Amino acid sequence: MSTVNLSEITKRFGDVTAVKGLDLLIKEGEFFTFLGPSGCGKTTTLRMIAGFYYPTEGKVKFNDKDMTRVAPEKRNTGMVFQNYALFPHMTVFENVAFGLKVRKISKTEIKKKVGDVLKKVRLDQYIGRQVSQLSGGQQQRVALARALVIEPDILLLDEPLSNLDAKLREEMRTEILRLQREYGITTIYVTHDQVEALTMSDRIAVFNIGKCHQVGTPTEIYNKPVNDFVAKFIGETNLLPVSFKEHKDTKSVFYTPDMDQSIFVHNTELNIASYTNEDKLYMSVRPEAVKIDTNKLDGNNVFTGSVSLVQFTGEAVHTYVKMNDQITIKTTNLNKGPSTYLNEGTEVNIQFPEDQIRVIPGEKG
Amino acid sequence: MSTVNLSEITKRFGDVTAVKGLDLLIKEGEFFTFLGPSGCGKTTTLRMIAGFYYPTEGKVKFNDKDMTRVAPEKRNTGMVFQNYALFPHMTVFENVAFGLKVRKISKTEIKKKVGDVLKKVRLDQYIGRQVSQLSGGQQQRVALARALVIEPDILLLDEPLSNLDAKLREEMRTEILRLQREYGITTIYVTHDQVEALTMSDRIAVFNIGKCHQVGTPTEIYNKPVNDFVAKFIGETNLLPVSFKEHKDTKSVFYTPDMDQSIFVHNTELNIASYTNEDKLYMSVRPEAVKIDTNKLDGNNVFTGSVSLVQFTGEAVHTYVKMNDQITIKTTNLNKGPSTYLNEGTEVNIQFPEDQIRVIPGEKG
Amino acid sequence: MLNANKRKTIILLIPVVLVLAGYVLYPSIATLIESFKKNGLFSLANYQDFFGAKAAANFEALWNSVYISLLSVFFSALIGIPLAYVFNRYDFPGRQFFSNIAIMPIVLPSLVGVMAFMFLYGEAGLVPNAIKDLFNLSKVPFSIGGISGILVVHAYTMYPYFYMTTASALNNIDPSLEEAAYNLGSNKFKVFWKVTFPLLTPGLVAASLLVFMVSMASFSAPFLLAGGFRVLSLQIYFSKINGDLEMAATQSIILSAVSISFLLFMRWYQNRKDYRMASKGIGVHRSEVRNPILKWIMVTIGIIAVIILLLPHVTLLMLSLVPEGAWTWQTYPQAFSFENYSLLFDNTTIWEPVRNSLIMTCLACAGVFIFGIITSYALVKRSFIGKNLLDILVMIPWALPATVVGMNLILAFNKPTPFSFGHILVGTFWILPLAYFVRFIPLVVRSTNAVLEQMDDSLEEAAQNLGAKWFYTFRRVVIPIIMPGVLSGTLLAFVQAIGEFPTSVLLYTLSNRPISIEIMNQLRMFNMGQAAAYGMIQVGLIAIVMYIAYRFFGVKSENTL
Amino acid sequence: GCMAGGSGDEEASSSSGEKNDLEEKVVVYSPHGTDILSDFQKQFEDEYGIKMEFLDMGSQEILDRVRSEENNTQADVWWGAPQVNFNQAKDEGLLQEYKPSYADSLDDLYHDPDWMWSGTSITPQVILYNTKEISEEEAPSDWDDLLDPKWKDDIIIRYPLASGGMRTIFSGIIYDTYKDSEDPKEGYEWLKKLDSNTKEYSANPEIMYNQVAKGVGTLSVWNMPDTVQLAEEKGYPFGYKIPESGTPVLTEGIAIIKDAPHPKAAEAFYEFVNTPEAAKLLAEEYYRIPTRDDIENLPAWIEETDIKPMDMDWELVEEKSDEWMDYWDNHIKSTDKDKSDES
Ligand SMILES: Nc1ncnc2c1ncn2[C@@H]1O[C@H](COP(=O)(O)OP(=O)(O)OP(=O)(O)O)[C@@H](O)[C@H]1O
Ligand SMILES: Nc1ncnc2c1ncn2[C@@H]1O[C@H](COP(=O)(O)OP(=O)(O)OP(=O)(O)O)[C@@H](O)[C@H]1O
Ligand SMILES: [Mg+2]
Ligand SMILES: [Mg+2]
Repeated sequence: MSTVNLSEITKRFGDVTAVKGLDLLIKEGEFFTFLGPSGCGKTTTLRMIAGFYYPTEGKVKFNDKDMTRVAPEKRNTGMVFQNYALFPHMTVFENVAFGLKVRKISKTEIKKKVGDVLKKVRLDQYIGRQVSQLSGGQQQRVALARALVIEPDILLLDEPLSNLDAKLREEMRTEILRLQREYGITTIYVTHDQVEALTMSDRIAVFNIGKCHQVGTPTEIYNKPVNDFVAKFIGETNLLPVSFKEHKDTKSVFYTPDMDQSIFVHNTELNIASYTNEDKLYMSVRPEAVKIDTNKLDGNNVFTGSVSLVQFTGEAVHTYVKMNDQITIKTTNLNKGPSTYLNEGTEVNIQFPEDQIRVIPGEKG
Repeated sequence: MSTVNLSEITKRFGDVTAVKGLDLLIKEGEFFTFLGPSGCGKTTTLRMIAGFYYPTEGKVKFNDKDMTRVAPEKRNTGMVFQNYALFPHMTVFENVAFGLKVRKISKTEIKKKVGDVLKKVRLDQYIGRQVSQLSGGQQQRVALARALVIEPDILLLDEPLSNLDAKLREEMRTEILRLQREYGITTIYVTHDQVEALTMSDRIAVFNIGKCHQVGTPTEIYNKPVNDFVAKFIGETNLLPVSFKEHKDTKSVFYTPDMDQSIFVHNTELNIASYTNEDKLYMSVRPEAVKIDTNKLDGNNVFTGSVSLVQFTGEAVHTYVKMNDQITIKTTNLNKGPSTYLNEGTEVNIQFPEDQIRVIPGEKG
Repeated sequence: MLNANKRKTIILLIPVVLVLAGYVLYPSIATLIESFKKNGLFSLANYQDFFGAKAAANFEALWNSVYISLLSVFFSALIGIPLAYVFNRYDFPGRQFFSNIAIMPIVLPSLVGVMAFMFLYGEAGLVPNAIKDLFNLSKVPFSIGGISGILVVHAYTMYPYFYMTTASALNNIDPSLEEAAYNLGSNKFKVFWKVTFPLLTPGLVAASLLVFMVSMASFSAPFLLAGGFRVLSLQIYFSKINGDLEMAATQSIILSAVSISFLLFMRWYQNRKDYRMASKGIGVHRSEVRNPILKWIMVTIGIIAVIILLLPHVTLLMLSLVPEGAWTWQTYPQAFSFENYSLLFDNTTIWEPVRNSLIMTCLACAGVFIFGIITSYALVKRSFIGKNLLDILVMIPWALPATVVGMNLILAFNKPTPFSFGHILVGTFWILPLAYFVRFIPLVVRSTNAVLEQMDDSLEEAAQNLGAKWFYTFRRVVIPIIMPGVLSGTLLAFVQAIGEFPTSVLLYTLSNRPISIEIMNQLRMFNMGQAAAYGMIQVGLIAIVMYIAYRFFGVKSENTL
Repeated sequence: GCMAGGSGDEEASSSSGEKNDLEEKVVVYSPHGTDILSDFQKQFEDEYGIKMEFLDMGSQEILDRVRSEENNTQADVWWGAPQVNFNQAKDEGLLQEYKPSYADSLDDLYHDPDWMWSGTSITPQVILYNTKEISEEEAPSDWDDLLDPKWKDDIIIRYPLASGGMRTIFSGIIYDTYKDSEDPKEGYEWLKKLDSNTKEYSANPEIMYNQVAKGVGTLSVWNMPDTVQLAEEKGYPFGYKIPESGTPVLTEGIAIIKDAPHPKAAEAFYEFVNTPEAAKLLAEEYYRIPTRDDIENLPAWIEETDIKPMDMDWELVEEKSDEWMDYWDNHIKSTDKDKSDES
């Protein structure tokens, strides 16, 4: 149980800057997620917290204690490495027991704990195997078990579930969350699975190329992105450049050159992000917010187009509607069976509900 | 461009049977996906197709040519390894160029092709780096580029996108699909991302512990699972044991002991899977099919319960409704903004639409 | 029907088996047969003698050999592993220089090397007497001799086996494994013992085997330092001197049997576990060290180590610079001059042995380089029946005392054979390069094995999958990755071959007399100074070659991680 | 008896061979060192006009090599080795009989009865002492003096199993009593006492020289020519005493190898190295005491010394020495001489 405080962290490898002036305060017992595109510095940041890299600049503190130059073994963090880093000369049991042995726990206790955690990651029958004889996902679970079993102060998980199937992943998520809540372990989680990030996290930090764009709760991040990068990166969205036209009652009116039409947006903090005059503006509307109908729709922000692609994703169906040569709008509906899927080429009306549009500035720098 | 024909393939490692009597015919130019839980034998099967393992029993044929014992380098398959298997002593360029050099392509051509494919995987600026200096996702993309650039007859992709963020993953998917269509490359894809599987595949095979349960198109698999394993494994579902009661007009009536109530189901092939008298029966209803309302609902299959958990996943919101001590039903709705989320504890009515229930037998063996 | 894999294995094995059969097995069988002869008749008499009449002495010798060898392994490891670890894992000023110095001990020519030790640490040696004079002691505080002397010399001259194999194996370890261990809370010590050390097993096994076998067969050190002490290698020598060739053969067979048992034990030990670093992706980075105290501790260790390591060389240099008579009864040398060198260089044929040694060594090294890689690959990455046997064959030239190997070659090739393409090899130029080749196969095979054991199979598979033929894969993927191991083995072979004495003395001819013979002759004429000067030429030569190797290959092999 | 003096018949033997019949070269194996060998090479080539090639190596190595080349003989002449080695070679049938023209001037002691080899020089064994530590008067003057307890830990000798000379001395001492009693026991007693005075057995000569010179020990037994050479040429502080009761005298010989590829040239060389001029040269420059009794004006250290050869039955000694050495090795040598407890 620790807070983790990164102040002005920069990390350079030769002339590559992997992390740039990062400031973060992760609270005690919080489940904190790093989200960001590949190569944006997530692993590097985790490694600085674990102590494998020293920041080129800046400080790492746990609970106000400067840890910047403390050796990794004195930090009591548990890490799942992106590449697993399982000990090839040990069996599954020995791998998982490693951290416990170091902590001088009695043999019987170790046996019990390892057995327990392996049951949790569904690997109890593999306890005596050499790790090289496991499948990818099995190896990943060993790595997870090894980090969980020591109940560390800080858990650092670098894409710990990326090679597991959805079912197992959900079970593992629940397990991690249970452990995390039970012992109040501060957890930092790196994932590329947005559903994972959004369902598990207390807070999320969204990174891009070494910089942190937004920190917030999942709903904040999803519903109130601060700029176009965050909006685009988290979930699907339809993003159109707009310019401000006027205020009208409780609404603001924006103009979208691509569709040559006015867009009405509720004038609330939820719908319009703060921006300055120099900023380029965009409107973002989530596919699931877009109303789509073959019949006529009432109200503002209604457009017509034709269905260009219907994509089936299981619980949902994505319908791509071509508005004109440049613009295709993506809409999402729940899967109500094959009979409800639209045919390609169908003329449809779509509507951007006024209260579900968000106007945001473009990413800076 | 080849068909791949696996007949009665079995693979044993000592006393572990990784694949058991597998029969599959993958058509020319098809995009075929293996889905299954961790450790079910997907990688093993791919490796037998690539020629790294020899099946203990059975035959591998490409286009009716027996390849069971042909050396890997004579098979012209391109594989993305689950653990990447990048050459650590080479740069990104050299890694990707490897397969081309082997094919004795001219230097300039190689340069061009490598440049192109690296642009496609968004790694053009990393062309001269040592692969050990790349992030996990970047490494994975190098592995992907290396397999794509040789335009093989058969592409074997073992979770090639698992370490990429959603945005990039989508771009890569499009890229793979484009290539696959353009050159008609028969592609076998292993993934744990169901959306990926469902959106990309021509056909999907669902595995469990060395056995194939169902082969079909994405909508078939999702909408018409043959048994409870497939229903559970693909997508979310609410699964309740039922027993057959009677036929009534175009409907069948089942009895669910857990809720002590009758369930009406359309008596169509879509709604009722084939089963035998010995089979245990289940009804499966997808969360997104379940109607949920605070107001009263008309029709059959209506129950009441109270909201126990609301989970936000971005585009969707999962609402868990507790029916009684044993049974909690999961429902999914599109995310229409925070105002639409139900509060925990709210009393709600839910309905299983008659035409969206599927009755299936339990998994055999 | 054979699958593609099996076919490749067979193709690979054919040259390996041919060479081993022709140049190792066939000559060794001569010794085996010899051991079963008594007065020209087949009998078990020699073995009856060994275990019966002469049992007391033989068993004493056997036991001494075994325990000295085990202790030599232990002490060599004790020096070699930490040194390799420090020099390869920490970045500190002068690291590169120190790590190059670290393998200097093998450069020391064996006979003059041991003499240098006597001059240094013997009862009349420089170091003990300097301490005595410095502190006004009545007696020298310590001196080497007997078993302690043997062990000191063994540890000093053999730790480079550990150093080299450990260094190349260390560079192949995925650093994230150690990081994972740190992360789980182990301290440096634990990480080393529980993770690094076990992962080095293939390398350590290789080094242990090499050291065990060399010390089993070691001759100069026990001979010079502990005259009357009974070890098996000396027993063989004395049997031979007394003309009892059959007994010598029997003793050689027993010695090899012990060495081979050790080999089998080590193989078993190693095969219990898996050392292939199969973790996902590639280890991304090198651990960083930024502790200034640690850094300077390292530098200090480095400097002290270098001084100790180079003292014998300095002594040798001193000996070569002392004119005749200036360092006989005197504790310290009285005068320095280049007299010895000028005497040497007056002789116009001085460079001939140097040239001979270089040519023959290069030939042999090229041979072991290629053959070693292929054999090691077959041994580690292919499965076939008779693997243990092949492994034993590979090690036999190392397990047998050098003289016996020489004798074997003589017996085998003093008549025309198919393996010598119908020629008599004894008495020709080619017999020596062949002898060096045979003798040093095990060095390359062992050190290559060590890194191959660590290589993840999927790299090769990836290359094949991309359409690369086996040979191309081998050349472009396998070899670059295992290069550090191969090179360290070849370098060891080179250094040893340049100074090889015991087989050379049996096989050299006028046209190919090597350096070591020249040194020996100077010694026999009591020209200690000129022998030392020749020794210095040898040291210099090796130093140059090592520098070149480092320049041209070292840089490349760094890239493998 | 004495080696020196004696009037020689001036029968020149140098050009006894008919030069024209000689093969193109002669190959010599010899442990005499490049100095001697180059010297003789030059003179021989000048005189006979054919090439002489030599391989310079230890006598044991020559034996090994001759043995291994039996099927494919390379060398013609083996010049220099103690008689033991020659006898061994003779027993294995490696040598060719040759009776030189100067046969008459050789005492029977100094050649093989079958003329398989003949002696060229002799090496008496002497007591060697460090002149820095021991004065000439103090130095032991006979074998028995070495047993005096005052020399405890002062004696450093070669390891007899590795040194032919040492072996001969030991055998000689045992033989001394054995010849009467037929029992080596008394000799063993003697060796046991010597062993208790011995500090160290050195494995090779260089180490022995070094240890004695530096005063680690002060006494040794060694052959006379080497001792003189070391003292006079290399500045070692060595003096020697010739044991009064007599000393074993080793014979260094020469032999023609069986199936020599150049037999005529070999014979020429055989003759050449033992002409009176050659013998004298060897004596003056290289401290070798000639076997021929017809050489005059030898250096003072030869002329003046009075050597009493021990009366030995070489055949018996050679036959028994293995057994005696074995006994010494197993029962007499104290194991602490290997210094295992020190460091
Ligand atoms: N070399 C081996 N020796 C023994 N068992 C093995 C070996 N390789 C794989 N297995 C076992 O075979 C089964 C199938 O492995 P495989 O790698 O094919 O699984 P997978 O479907 O790819 O799983 P994942 O999704 O986790 O990668 C697993 O239970 C695994 O433990
Ligand atoms: N040792 C290194 N030397 C040079 N550059 C490096 C090194 N390690 C990482 N980088 C670079 O730093 C950047 C950040 O890498 P990092 O591993 O932190 O990314 P990441 O966010 O974890 O990405 P991914 O999601 O793909 O794992 C990348 O562009 C990478 O290429
Ligand atoms: Mg990463
Ligand atoms: Mg797998």
